[in-house]
Amino acid sequence: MNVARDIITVAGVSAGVFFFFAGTVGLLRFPDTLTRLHALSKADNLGLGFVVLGLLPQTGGLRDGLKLISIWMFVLLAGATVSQLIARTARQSGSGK
Amino acid sequence: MNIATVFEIALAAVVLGLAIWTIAVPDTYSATVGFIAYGLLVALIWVRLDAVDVALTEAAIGGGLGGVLLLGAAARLRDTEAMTTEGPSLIVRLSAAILSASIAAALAVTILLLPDPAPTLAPAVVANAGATGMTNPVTNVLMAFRGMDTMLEKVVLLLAIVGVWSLASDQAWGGRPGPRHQADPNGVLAFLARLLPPAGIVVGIYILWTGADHPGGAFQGGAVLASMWLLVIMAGLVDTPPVRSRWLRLILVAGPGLFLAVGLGGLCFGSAFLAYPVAFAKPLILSIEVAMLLTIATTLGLLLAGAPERSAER
Amino acid sequence: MTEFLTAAVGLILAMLGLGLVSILRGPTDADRMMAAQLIGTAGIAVLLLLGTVTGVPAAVDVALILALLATFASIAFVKKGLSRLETDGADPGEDR
Amino acid sequence: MTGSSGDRYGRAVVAVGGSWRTATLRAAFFLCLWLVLAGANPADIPAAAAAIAAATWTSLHLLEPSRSRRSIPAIVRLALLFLYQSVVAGVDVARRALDPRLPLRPGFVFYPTGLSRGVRRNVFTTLTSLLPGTVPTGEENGQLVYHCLDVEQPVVAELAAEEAALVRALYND
Repeated sequence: MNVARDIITVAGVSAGVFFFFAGTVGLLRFPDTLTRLHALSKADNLGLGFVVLGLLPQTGGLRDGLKLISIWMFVLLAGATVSQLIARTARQSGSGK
Repeated sequence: MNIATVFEIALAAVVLGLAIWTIAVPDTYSATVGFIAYGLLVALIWVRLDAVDVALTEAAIGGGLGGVLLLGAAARLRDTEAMTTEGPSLIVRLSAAILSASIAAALAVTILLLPDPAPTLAPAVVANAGATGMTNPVTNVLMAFRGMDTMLEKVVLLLAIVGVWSLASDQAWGGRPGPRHQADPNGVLAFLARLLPPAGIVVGIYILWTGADHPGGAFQGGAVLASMWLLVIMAGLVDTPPVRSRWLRLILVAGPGLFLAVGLGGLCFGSAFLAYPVAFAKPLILSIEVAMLLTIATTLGLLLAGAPERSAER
Repeated sequence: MTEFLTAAVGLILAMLGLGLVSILRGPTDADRMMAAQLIGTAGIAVLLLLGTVTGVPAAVDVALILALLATFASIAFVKKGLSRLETDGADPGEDR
Repeated sequence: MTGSSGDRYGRAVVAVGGSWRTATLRAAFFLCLWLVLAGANPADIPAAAAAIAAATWTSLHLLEPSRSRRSIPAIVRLALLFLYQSVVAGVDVARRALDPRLPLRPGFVFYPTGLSRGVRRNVFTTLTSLLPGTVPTGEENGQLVYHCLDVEQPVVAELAAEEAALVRALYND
């Protein structure tokens, strides 16, 4: 049982680290502001989601798990709206072309 | 070398690198962004040091409200910076560098000279936790063992808001602080400002309430509420209240006022100023904290909103 | 397990540092606005892992505050400070 | 807070009187949030009540209740769809970032939406910002402007499908 939990944790957190890695590579390689915004908002949100998924088996109970998930939800809502605001700023300043 | 040590070195390197970048970058806006990022990251260091109360405060003030205050200042400065071409002179730069370096050196020397183990009152705090019925040692220190200091800190906040208000011109006195924010009521910012604050209120009150037994408390909770209030103001959904409002002023003095009243009660009926009767210690402290939450949230929000600029009529 | 999670924290932190370098370098303000968002995701991941590694459950509360306030900081970046609001206008292209 | 209280109270009364159901639903949501944060503890009742009351009151002020019918199965399907889409989006960005040839054909795509301006359109743009390869960047001439990583993907068709799913779930009136 413990082994199964640890396998989920290792798999989830590794996937999370991979997506953070991919997001950072995107930030470094993508050519302009708006494409970099794609890298940040998509890959990092998913990375955090996988880290949360991986930590779920290590939490004390159902409530702690739900708390982690609700934090991810907050980040998703914030990321989705804030990235629109940044995108609009970038498009209006003309750097996205 | 232990893997935890590697992580600590990485954390220190990131934070130090960011700090140096913030000092070195010439543009004020960039420096402010760097400083806010720095504040958010320092919270990680405090968690690593097991000082979660401090981490909460650092995230709330250093990362959130303090940064926004600096951004406002940077935005004002940017207009003037465009006109003045020359920066500070070499002598000013050199003396600032020498001053900062000597302060850093003095701090480093002090820490290195501390005896091992460092002198601490922590065991005494833990041993007396039963006196208030609350198990968070930080709350015990703030509200009971060093209650006088905390009360005076809140009075300082009150003085700060009086100071900010006194910058108002005579015509604007009693009016609404700050500019009226214009934003599209159907835009994304307004959308977020409609969804997030109610959840933020639940989180803020939770942070206050959990402060009795776990890290948290009125200051951190108040900072969360203040940022939610400012979010709604920035989205143009509500206006700042006119400072002549009686309700507003009542809320501003509620926290320190109740603290002082309880303190005087201790002087009259108990043994000393701010001596809580043991049976009522927890409810009394909690009611002070609730009043404090309102006062801190309102004060921080108004401090960021600035001096009254417009008359109360629209 | 602790070793693995600590290594993961270190890696994410390194990614966070590299990402910050790339974002803060610019060239435009819009790039720098992403800083709070980057910390809002990677920093929270670090905090949650750290809370599990060191056994500090309250680290989750810090993550919660960070989630709310990183948003707030991002919005302040977009609005570029309270005082500039009227001149900047929130979104001139959108409604009229 | 106080200066404009007259009209705001008036609006709140209308909103609350018009839909007790919305108020109850939102209060239930905030109760769930509190329980997740603090746990179920009888000693917490005063704080929880204050938090829920304040949050519900604020929420009714800021966001007026919607009158359209919601369908629970369609909402669940929408949530699963977007969860799946956000995974695909992350994988898509990762693939492009790590590919040595950097396969990007960035550009703007205009999407004419049938949703009314305001909350509905905001919900739509927020959800679609999780879609693979698209970030909404505002509006121009009544059309939504999306920035795409690859303009050769069938972006407009995908957006239309998402809009249909959203209308089925939330705005079926």
